[in-house]
Amino acid sequence: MDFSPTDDRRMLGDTLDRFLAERYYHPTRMKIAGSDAGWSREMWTQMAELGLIGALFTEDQGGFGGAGADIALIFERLGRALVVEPFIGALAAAALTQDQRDEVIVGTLVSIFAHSEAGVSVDPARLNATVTDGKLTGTKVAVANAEAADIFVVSAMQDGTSALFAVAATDAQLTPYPLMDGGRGADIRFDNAAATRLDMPVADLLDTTLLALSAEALGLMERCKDATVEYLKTRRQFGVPLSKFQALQHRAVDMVTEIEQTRSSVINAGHHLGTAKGAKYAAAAKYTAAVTGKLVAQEAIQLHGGIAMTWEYDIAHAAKRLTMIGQIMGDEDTHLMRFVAL
Amino acid sequence: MDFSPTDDRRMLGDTLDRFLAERYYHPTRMKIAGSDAGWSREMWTQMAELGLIGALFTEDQGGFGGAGADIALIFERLGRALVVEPFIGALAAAALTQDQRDEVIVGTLVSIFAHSEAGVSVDPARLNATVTDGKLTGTKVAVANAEAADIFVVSAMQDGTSALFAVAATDAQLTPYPLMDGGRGADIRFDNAAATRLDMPVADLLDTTLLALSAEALGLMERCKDATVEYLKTRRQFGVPLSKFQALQHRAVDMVTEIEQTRSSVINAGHHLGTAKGAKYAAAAKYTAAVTGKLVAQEAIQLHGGIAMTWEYDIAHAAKRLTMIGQIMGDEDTHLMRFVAL
Amino acid sequence: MNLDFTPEQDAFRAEIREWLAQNLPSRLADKVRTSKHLTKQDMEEWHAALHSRGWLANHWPVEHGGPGWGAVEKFIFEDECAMAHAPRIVPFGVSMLGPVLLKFGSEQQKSHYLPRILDGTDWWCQGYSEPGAGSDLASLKTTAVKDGDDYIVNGQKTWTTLGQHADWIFCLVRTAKEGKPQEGISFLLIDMKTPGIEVRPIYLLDGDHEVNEVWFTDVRVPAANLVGVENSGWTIAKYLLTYERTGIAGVGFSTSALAELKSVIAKTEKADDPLFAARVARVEIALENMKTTNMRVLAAAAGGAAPGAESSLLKIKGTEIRQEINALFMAAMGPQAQPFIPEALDEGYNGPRIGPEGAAWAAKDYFNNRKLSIFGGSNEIQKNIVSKAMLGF
Amino acid sequence: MNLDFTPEQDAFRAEIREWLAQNLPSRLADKVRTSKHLTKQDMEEWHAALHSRGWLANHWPVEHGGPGWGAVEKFIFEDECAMAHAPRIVPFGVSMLGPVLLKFGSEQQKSHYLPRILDGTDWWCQGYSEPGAGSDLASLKTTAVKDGDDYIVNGQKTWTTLGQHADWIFCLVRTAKEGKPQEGISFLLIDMKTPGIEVRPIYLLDGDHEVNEVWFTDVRVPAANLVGVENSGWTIAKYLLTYERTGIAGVGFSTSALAELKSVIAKTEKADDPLFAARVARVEIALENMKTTNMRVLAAAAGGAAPGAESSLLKIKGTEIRQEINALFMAAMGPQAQPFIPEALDEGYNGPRIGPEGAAWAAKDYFNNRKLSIFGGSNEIQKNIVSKAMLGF
Repeated sequence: MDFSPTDDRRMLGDTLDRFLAERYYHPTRMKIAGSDAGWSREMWTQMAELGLIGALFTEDQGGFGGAGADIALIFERLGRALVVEPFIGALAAAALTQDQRDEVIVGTLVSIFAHSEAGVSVDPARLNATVTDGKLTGTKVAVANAEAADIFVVSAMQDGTSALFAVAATDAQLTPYPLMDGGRGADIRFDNAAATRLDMPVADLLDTTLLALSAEALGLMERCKDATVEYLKTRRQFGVPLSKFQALQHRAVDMVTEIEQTRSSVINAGHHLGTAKGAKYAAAAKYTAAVTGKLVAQEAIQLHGGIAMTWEYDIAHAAKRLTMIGQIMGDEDTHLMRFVAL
Repeated sequence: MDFSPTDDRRMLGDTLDRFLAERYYHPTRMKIAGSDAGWSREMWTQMAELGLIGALFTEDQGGFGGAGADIALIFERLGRALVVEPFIGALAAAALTQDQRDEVIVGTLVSIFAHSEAGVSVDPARLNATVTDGKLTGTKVAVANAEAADIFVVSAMQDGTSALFAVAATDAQLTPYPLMDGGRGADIRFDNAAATRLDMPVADLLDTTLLALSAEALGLMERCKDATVEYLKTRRQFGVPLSKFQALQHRAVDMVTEIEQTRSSVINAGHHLGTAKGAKYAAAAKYTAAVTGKLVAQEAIQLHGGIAMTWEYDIAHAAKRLTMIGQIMGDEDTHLMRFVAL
Repeated sequence: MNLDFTPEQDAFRAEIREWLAQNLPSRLADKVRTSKHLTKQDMEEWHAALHSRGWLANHWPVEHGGPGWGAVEKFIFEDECAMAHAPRIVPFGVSMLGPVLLKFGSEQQKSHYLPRILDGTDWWCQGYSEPGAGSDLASLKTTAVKDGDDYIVNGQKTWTTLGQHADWIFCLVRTAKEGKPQEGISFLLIDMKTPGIEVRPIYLLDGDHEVNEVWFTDVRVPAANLVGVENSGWTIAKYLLTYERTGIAGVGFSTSALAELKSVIAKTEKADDPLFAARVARVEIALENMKTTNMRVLAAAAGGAAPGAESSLLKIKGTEIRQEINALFMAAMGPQAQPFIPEALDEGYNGPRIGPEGAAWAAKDYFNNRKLSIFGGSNEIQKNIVSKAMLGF
Repeated sequence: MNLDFTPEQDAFRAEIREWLAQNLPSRLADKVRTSKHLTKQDMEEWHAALHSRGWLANHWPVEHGGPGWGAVEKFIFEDECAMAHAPRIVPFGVSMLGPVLLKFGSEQQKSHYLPRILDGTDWWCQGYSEPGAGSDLASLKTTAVKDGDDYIVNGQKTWTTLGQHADWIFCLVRTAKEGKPQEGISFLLIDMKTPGIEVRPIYLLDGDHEVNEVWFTDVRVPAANLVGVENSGWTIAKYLLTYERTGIAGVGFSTSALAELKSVIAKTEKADDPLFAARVARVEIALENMKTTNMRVLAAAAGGAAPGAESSLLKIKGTEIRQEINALFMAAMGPQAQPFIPEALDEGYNGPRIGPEGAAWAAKDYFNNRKLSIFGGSNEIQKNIVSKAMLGF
């Protein structure tokens, strides 16, 4: 039992922290998130050079990490910095060929996981997209960074079971738009698109994605909590700092307690990733992150009392991303009942 | 729209308040509740003489009240005083003959509603007790005041639908015991007991019972809240009254807010009793009373910090009764889903 | 005890409903129902319609143009308006300055300003909050220094809702630094066209421009614009805070929002999710309960009792319910709440519609309505009030 | 990062489990699992068994009879004991007085009292709380006045758990009235057979006799029974409050309680209720999370960091989880939680069993365990601690 990161991970974390602090501070993030592209290819290339994408994959996969703990470590930091680049999509490269994955790792190929459908939040067994004779037809919704994609990893039904398929971006019709939580996304129509069946089960990529989103949420929670604690100490009302009001103290403690629980859920999901219990712990983590994320986002805004409602204040955007993570890839109820069923 | 009680009801309420304050103060209540009988026939006779049982019935039924508001008014006060006498059972006399009801009203006949079965908390359609050829067979559980009964009003299936039946107490086999919330109850075995089918649908008596229990819970909540507020003002910690700690203030306010909501739910259920919406509002009231009752009982104990955990302190018994009301005749989830279905 | 409205009140409700059916433009109702952006012209159009019927300033005395309604009538009116998806009456002139002038204004102020509020000549905004002083008005810093027949005003106001449209602002300003902090505050009316005033937009987290900062640099205001006596602003502010607000629980808004929610769920996968059904039922029961809680407070008000802490209680519960409905609405949209297309909420938008009905505004409403528990005295402040007034803590 | 235990720790767990299987009488385990009343003899029997194996005082140094375990071993031991339904080790001698004597006691006190704790000669109880002073120890009133070589003790202690069985009590007493309130407190060992001591039972709301009042009237206590120096009792009390408690989250208790809950639900109508399944899943996830939170604190402790506010956080979450499991267990019983037959929880009861397995103790456990969030520093006090220590408020 050991909760301290390995030396390699500590170095990776430090590198990432330094990069994000120096190069991805809030005004830059806002500029990127609000840009026409909704992400920065230049930033992406630099991040690839730092090895951040490679760290998402095992040595067998051509990377130098890829354990649950690596993914959790990276996404927690990406969350804290509100990064909008397509890291979630990069995870989908685990399902691609080694050549493609090598390109993803160096940042020259962008892969995107297209999974959610209208009215079907997560369950692979309920997909409407279908592959017949190697052609994929169906519509995916709210796919983040879809415009950045070179290749889509698409979930669809074939012969009555779900599977992942690779589809070239050129074979997809996009209706793009900005996203509430920053960056851009799109609804995607596949119309008899040439699709290559991949070996990785949908459920495996889903688990990895859920772990990553939960870790990202954890980083966002920490940011919201830190800012709120700082604000309560600074802001005075009726002559005393807000941090001296016991009702607010106890609410801040409740936040901290639940954030620590979320951290544990992410550790659990990371530890069990790829094992028989992986899906169950991934569902537990996403459930925990959704519930705690809603609480922390609401409390961060409420305890700031207005200022965190403004576009100008970074915590408004952290709260939005944190909230939306609870909405995507299955919400708290979905994953709670998956936990029961798994 | 008028929320002030009629003159008649105000007088009835005043009479009942005076009687309970003078004759049913806490040590007396504890003596009665812990007695071999688990209730006081003498007290019951006096209450009948005051007209408290008659006020539960309409003039058509031989009483002089019987509206939802009458039932709510009486049970709120009975709840506040932790009365253990068989008022809930008396409500079942609405299903009996006029002669029997007259006797119930003067206190010489005790009717008891035997409804709950093991594993079936409330739904009349799922009963196991059955009537065939005028004989009732089945087992009812945790029936309060069963030993006091002269006549049972029993829910059972006949020809595939539920109905109420009158069964003489002499035809029932009781396994009696004390109750966690005071007084006594029993499991009842009916073994080919002679049963007279009654006209009133099970659902109607259930609605009245739910209203009464919700109102009783409301009275208990008020008592718990008043005692807690008083305690917080009196008890000092670190040199200041507990009532000056903002975290406790806000929790007390949350209690008050939810109690006011519960009062409204009882008003709603009383107003709609006997109408097409009666069942829906009765379910809403019982749901609200169960959720708020749990909150108030827990907070009353927690905010007292130990003293309300003791047998000697009246609020311990109020908290127990309040909690158990949430368990009987269908819990919060049961009534929530009934509300959806109704 | 009787939960029913009287036949007269039922008739009154029917009259309101009928009038709304005839006079509320469906263009406006549709914009409100679908959370579209209302323009200044939209709001003015609706004010004018209400004014022409004599219902705009429905809590003013008859002699100043009010309809002579009681608390119950006002509630019914607000309830019907919300359920018909009428635009909210912009409160700053009608519901805030109006009552203040009626109570504290000079005859001249009343005869000058009140008609101009009614006929829409003057659009008012509110200058209470300052950076660093939200609910804690006693600490406000904007100063007004006497200079001959004028005051010279310097300082900054914030959270000034719809201040970008305003002709006038009513302000709390500091006119004395001695004594208790709340004793040196005055209530001043300021023409927004006066030199030295600058309005800067604050964009909220959903991108909307709803609130503003208002900066005052050596702004010269005639002393005749003082309401009441100098240094009595605290009394006026407190009067407004406890001023009877029949609609504070937002029953009508929540009722129509819940109806929208239910109609939308039916088309999503949440339709057959028992956990979601339970969530909706919980908020529906809470709303049914609150309707009666609200009516109890109303009935007491109609009976002459001044609702004090009870309106705090209604505000707390009312905002919790509305925010929960917003949360459920967003949850029902799932990932399709994510697209952010503000221009889709402008009239005349011709771009693609993304997702089901409601997707365009679900997240925006959720985030925007987090303000409900913050402004107008945060829910924490309301709890402090209830704690003191109802529990004697 | 590695969530697994080491092979050595796994072997250790296996050893504990094997020993428990061999040495924990099934009679006792069954009583614990079914919330039966444990007699003094039951508890003494289990203490003797643990003592004979050298595991009773498992956090004491080896030279005083401890097994030399680290934080992780202690956690594993407590976890296995709880899951095997072993009786709890009565903490007052072993876990409370023991560490105090080891840190502050004289050599003579250590050599006299510690062996008697281990071999069960002395049953200790705790004299901290007083009426009117629960978590606020500084305000305690029981006095000890020097009279020659003795102290004369007067006052009253309350909430004295299992005091009815005790031979000795360790007390916080006031020895000085000058200075700050917490500066005049001393830590005194008192023989319960001393004249002037009266123990009065307090019955809890479930009818159990678990706690007591202890009254002192001119009780003469040798000054040699003072631990540490006079007026240093506050330091000792604080030491005990922050004394490393690996088991504070009650992970083992909650794990076995959750297993019981699941086995019981299967036989009730709650078995096919999605709302109930969701409730159980929520607490199961919270428990899975807390297991790891607990291990993180443990790992830090094993690495030498002193767990301070983290143990407050574990206490808050741990009690919430256990109380919720109790609530769900009771809910699963429905109306059959209502029968109240305390004698059914005594060994040898031959009366009728009412309702399903669990009905006999569901409500009793629920009500009795409300104490978990009150005693040992209420959850409110724990939040104050976290607020100060972790947030710097």
